[in-house]
Amino acid sequence: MSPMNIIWMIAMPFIGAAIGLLYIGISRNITARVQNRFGPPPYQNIIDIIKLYSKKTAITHGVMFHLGPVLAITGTISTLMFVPILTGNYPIYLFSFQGDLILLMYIMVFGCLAMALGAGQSGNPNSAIGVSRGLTQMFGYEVPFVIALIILMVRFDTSSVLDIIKAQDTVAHWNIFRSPFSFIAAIAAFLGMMGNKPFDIVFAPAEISSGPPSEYGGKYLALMQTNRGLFAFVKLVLYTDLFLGGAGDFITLILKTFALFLIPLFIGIVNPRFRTEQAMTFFWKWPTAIGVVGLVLVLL
Amino acid sequence: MNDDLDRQNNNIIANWARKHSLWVLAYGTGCGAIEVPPTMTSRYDAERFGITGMATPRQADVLLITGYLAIKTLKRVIRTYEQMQAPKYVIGFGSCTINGGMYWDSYNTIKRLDDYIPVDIFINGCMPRPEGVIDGFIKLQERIARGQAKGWQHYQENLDWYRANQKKVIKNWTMPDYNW
Amino acid sequence: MDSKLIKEQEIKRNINNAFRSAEVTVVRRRRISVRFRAGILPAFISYLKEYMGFVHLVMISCVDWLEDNQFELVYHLWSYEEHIHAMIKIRLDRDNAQIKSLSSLWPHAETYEREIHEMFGVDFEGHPGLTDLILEDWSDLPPMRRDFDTRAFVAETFEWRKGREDAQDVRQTISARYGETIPEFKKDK
Amino acid sequence: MSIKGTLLPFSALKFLGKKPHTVRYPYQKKKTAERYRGFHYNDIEECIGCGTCATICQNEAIDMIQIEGIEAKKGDSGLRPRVDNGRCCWCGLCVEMCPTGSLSLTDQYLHTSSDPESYLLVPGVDHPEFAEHLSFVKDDEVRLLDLARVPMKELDPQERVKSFAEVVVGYMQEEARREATRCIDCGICVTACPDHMHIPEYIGAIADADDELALKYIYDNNPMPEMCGKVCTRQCETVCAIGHLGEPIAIRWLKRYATEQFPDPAAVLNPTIAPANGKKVGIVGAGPAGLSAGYYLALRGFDVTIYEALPKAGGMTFAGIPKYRFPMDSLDKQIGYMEKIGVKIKYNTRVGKDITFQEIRKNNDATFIGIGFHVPYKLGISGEDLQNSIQAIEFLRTINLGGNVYVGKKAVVIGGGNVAIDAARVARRLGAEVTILYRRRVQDMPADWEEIEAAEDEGVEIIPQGIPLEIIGEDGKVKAVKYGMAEMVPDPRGGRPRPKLIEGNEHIMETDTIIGAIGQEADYSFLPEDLKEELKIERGRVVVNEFKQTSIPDVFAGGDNVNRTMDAISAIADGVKAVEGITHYLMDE
Amino acid sequence: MAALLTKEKETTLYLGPQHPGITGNMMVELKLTGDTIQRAKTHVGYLHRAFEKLMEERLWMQCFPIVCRICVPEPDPNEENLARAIEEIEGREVPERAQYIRVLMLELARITAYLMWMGGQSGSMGLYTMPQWSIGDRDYILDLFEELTGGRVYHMYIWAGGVRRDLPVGFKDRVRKVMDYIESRLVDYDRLLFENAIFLKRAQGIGIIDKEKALEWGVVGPPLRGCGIAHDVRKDEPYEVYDQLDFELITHEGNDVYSRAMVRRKEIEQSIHIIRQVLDKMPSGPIHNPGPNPLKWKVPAGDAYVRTESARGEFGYYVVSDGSLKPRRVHVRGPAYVHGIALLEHLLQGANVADVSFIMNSLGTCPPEIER
Repeated sequence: MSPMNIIWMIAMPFIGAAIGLLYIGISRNITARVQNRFGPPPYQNIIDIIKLYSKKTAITHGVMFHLGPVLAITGTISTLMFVPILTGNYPIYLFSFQGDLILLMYIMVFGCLAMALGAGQSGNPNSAIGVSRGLTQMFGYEVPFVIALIILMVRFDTSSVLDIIKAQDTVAHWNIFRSPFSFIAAIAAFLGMMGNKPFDIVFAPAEISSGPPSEYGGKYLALMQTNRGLFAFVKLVLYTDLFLGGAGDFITLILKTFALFLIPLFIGIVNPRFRTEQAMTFFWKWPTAIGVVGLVLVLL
Repeated sequence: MNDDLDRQNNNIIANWARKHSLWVLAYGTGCGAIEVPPTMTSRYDAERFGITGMATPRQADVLLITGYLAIKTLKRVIRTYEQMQAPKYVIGFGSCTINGGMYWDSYNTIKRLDDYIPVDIFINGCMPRPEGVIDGFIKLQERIARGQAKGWQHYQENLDWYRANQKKVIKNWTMPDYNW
Repeated sequence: MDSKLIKEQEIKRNINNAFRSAEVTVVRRRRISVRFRAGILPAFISYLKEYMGFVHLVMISCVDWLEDNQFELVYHLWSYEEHIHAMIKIRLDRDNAQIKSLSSLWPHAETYEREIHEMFGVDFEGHPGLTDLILEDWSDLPPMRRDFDTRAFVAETFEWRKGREDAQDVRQTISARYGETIPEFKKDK
Repeated sequence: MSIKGTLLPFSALKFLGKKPHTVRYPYQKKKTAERYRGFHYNDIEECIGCGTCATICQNEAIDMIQIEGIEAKKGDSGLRPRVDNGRCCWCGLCVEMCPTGSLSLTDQYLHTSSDPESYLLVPGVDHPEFAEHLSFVKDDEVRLLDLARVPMKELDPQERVKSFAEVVVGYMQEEARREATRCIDCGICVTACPDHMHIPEYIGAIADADDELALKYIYDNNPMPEMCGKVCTRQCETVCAIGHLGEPIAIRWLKRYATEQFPDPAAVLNPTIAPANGKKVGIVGAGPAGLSAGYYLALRGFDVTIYEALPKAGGMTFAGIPKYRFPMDSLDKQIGYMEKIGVKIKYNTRVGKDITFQEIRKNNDATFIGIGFHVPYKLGISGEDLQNSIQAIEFLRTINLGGNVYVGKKAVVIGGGNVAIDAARVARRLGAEVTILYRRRVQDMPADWEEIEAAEDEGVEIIPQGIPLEIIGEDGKVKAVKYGMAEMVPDPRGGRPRPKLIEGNEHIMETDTIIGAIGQEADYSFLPEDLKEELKIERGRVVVNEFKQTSIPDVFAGGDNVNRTMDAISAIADGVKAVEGITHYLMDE
Repeated sequence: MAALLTKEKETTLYLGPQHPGITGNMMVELKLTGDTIQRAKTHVGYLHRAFEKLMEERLWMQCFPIVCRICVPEPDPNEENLARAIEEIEGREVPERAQYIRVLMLELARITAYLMWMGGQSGSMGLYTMPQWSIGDRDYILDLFEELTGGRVYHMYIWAGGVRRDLPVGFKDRVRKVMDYIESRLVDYDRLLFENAIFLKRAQGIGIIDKEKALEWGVVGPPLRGCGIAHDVRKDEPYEVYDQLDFELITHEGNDVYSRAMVRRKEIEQSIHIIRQVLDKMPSGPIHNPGPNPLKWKVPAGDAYVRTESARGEFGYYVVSDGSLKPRRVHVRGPAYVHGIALLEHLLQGANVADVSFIMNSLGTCPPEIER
């Protein structure tokens, strides 16, 4: 653990959140353009968060309600610690170790579960339905996601993200090309994880207000929004690492992550939301099938 | 407590952020709600100013009272307003919020909105045009930036007065008391 | 009679054959109006629905004839086959307004009856739930009755914005200025 | 899930490359439509404060208020609308209903404020700059107000010159209702009526099909509606709100309609007469002023005696108005009703001759002088004393008394007032060709335009800008009139233009009769010398106070010999006011 | 799994009145087990302004500015109905040009209402691009309204005896231009929404109205035609000049949300078609047959029921006059009164909680016209 790493460790959550929020801001802009309008400035999300932090917050629903967002962001930050961010001349990987991929699979769920617990205690039926939907959806996308990861692990015979990155040394060796089945399964799961349409059944404003965060406002919501930006960044980096060969420097990182970010964005702009069971059917049908095929191919 | 509130109102950075990020509660309380979609959608695009819709009162900053309030709605509006997190702002749409408007002799609508909840900005019109709505938001932004949009503070300080007015028209008061 | 009213006349004949006491008037093309008595209304209406093709209950209106001390219930029916609109008018005593519910014939009659009960105070026998539909915690007279004065109620319950007290009546201003005293005559009629 | 259905939505992404259609308000403003209904603007000069906007407003958003700098005057209530924008819904009904067209809506619509008290707007006073932004204005084609009067049926001109039958037929019931319905009940007419009759009330009653009520309103302060309904100069109609953009309500004809419905007013009015109070009032002259005073005094329990020189009551309305305008039976009905109430009229009693004024004063507690103007002005040209050169006022009186006057085949009437027109039309009915010679232009004639038109219809020739210079006689009789044409020159003192004789442009017109009608004056010869000094008279008119009291406390005066308007309704108003004065003088010790 | 869920405890979910999925301001009380609705109950009255009472206090002319507030997204049928009811009692003729202009107004209003509905329907399932487009495009029609009537949303344009103002110069061309634009946009709408695979998946088989019972349930308008039953007031009882115009009666089999959507989608085309005909056929002449002075306007005693095909179905006014200056009674029949309470409660039984807003939108529920 070099001092540099400790600095990165402290700085990275902030940078990550900023980048994630900026991406979401840009996504609002892109959405707006498709919708025939201008949209807010790209840094709008950051203003939103400053505002949310400046709000008085007086909502009480119990301990877990307070802890939920805190635990969620803790989960996300710890996930960030285990994801290699840059692998070039100035590498940033904080706690990477052999088997971190398996840990990631668990730790990524941690934030969501914390949220679920917190929201569940708010007593708002919308939150409750949202939580149950969220958990259901998690069941859904975790299956193709895990399959996709297993494919990679089997293929490279490692459970270290760094090893997987190292294996993708040239463009042609990127996993997106080398194991497309795994990529398809993983990207489908990615859609679910990002919660863009058609898989935003958890938040679904017209159905259950805004789902789990219904009762969260002010500073809690600020925390959750930060978490959302950071988590988006973590996921994007992880996917870049796994399928696009990681990034040697910040510019590559931003290009690659943004390219990945565009996929759920574009799908989300033009599609309505699935119903819960339709989403489940979707995850368990095509991506899982493709994943299984890929797995079979790899195992053969 | 007042010092604390005043400090909150005069925080320049916070006010700047509040000004540029107005989350509007999606609650069409009256017929004025019909001009909100055009304001929010592509033709007028209020999101340019960081104005966007929010689904629940906990998350929203601005409560649009889009016109008259039936007494039955008033009860829900008060509840909603109290659930919102301070600083929060209320915009009154159209004539009916000012002096009863078209429904001045209706037995089921309130006449002066500011008797029941504090209103930061009144927008004239029946209905206000989208330009009017945006103008209202701009005026609200100016007031926020100057730290003058203190309706929520006024509500806290004069809660008894507001309560008395509210209870005068709402016969069956079955709501939890103030909980912030 | 206009030759175009053949269908209407036929329906009138048919109704009169079945219910002698029904006073049927052909108002114009596509409109007939029937005066009927409250007692066997459900039988009459279900006859119209089942046999005469008036399957569509458009609405149920209530008119307060305060001077006659009566409520008039108007059942609007529409026949999709003949394209004829029938208004069945029932007069009820205002003090003891009661009539049988039609909620078994049409599901949405229930809603209309609930509203009439709430707004006029008419009782519907056999209605599954005459609860409040629109108002909440209303304790005054049913508001749509003509003897409920909404302006008086408003003046009592709400307050107007101040600042308009300097308004003057033009006629009064003129008569005051010229020393004219407008007499008040009792209207004999 | 079809492939097509999955992929097609992505075509929406093509908008990424297009320019959004957003109107970037406030940086970019969209012009409102030409008819946009925004805030009000009121041309306060044009507005007459009739309050129709306030009446039609279903939101009670409009108040009529006093505004600094706007004075009430004839035809203007002095009030102006103030709009409560906390009520207004910008429907524009007020604009559609505005009888003057002064109110409009502008394309301004922004008023955003944190102060709810700031939403009162006096259009035209607040934001005068809105005048540049008018958008929703009155439309010429689509009108809510009925601007056209229900036409009054009249006899055919060819028919009517044959007799003294009444020219105007009068409204039928349905026509009257329709005409009365046009009224907007503003009461602006009351400002112009010298008597301040309850015009909106009785018109409203007619519209409501309650003619009895209408009659009650009418008789409340006018005891001679039969006459007024036929020959009133109707200043009310000149200020009628509807008259600003259309034809004024036929107020006179409606009054006439109301009176015509009941052969016996007493049966309808059933007036309550106060018990006799023991005070006596003597009235000189049974003209409108005297009769009104007498009627209301009698109702108040006074003992009233009217002294009239002529064998019939009515004063100028009897003697000066031809019977085709005011038939004798109407007058008889009117006077009959008054006498029934208890007004005593002594006919053929010329004060100063048959009874002295001092006697009247002595016998009564108060005296009212309502002698009118019955002495004509002289023409002041040579040949005036020739035979067949007569005075219109005397001519009309003789005819109305049933006498005969020679007019010959051709008559020339000099003057442009109502008397001149009346004389001309009477002469026409007596079989003469009639020419009216008037110094100024036709539009300057003081006579009613309706009368002028009727005269022209009946074949009366009008020579405007003709100044009589000399009456040429032959055998002591009138043979012709010499007149010169005039041109109109501006008055150096700023009055109306004056005629100036054009040198050398002289004409001679042969005629059998000359009828002079250039005005009258009062005859105060009945007054004893001491009173003549005591009674303050200026320019031929008795000076009175507000309650028609003269410089002598127990002497009151009214009618033409007091007021300058010189019409019947003013005389009635004087009479009514004098009743107040006399009651006050006699009863309040 | 399903068996487990049914044994779950019944929970109550209040949707509204403050809820983004609710059209307008009303509440649906849902009894849920898991995601499935056992019972639904509609609560209305949040927008009750007592119009019918207010009208009893107002002169006949003063009613016109009021009635358009009864249905906010589509105010014109209100004005037209009231005007026509009064005309029927009075026996007043309406000039033909005015009738054409009224049809123009009604059809433009229908398109705006459908565009608004499109936004609501897709917004209820999270497709936010659609409302951004359709409500933005609706604004062009509102511009037309503004030009013709002076008001964007509330027009107060149709009144007894005709209409209030004649067409401005060049207005017809601008209507044509906007119609061409909307027509060109329909392709985009189709691609984004009506042919979208996910929309099909969500809409088909949801909110099924029993075809046999549809008439009895009082279903009217697009939901009725979405059951394949061809009834439309414009054809059944033609008013104004609809009998002189050529248009197709759209029906769609399926009884579900999708078929209702398709009916509306195709009716936009028909409306554009009607508007073009109206523009071509509109005769010249007067536009208003004036009545008496509004302050003294007495409508003769009598009653009349008139109906209009609004964007949500049969819209009716029952007007009773006792011969006085003010109406005795004006009773408004909004299609949402039936759709939004009895029918909605029925359709929600057994539905998924995710579809509440979806079904509600497909019925065109409009609370202000329920409680007036």
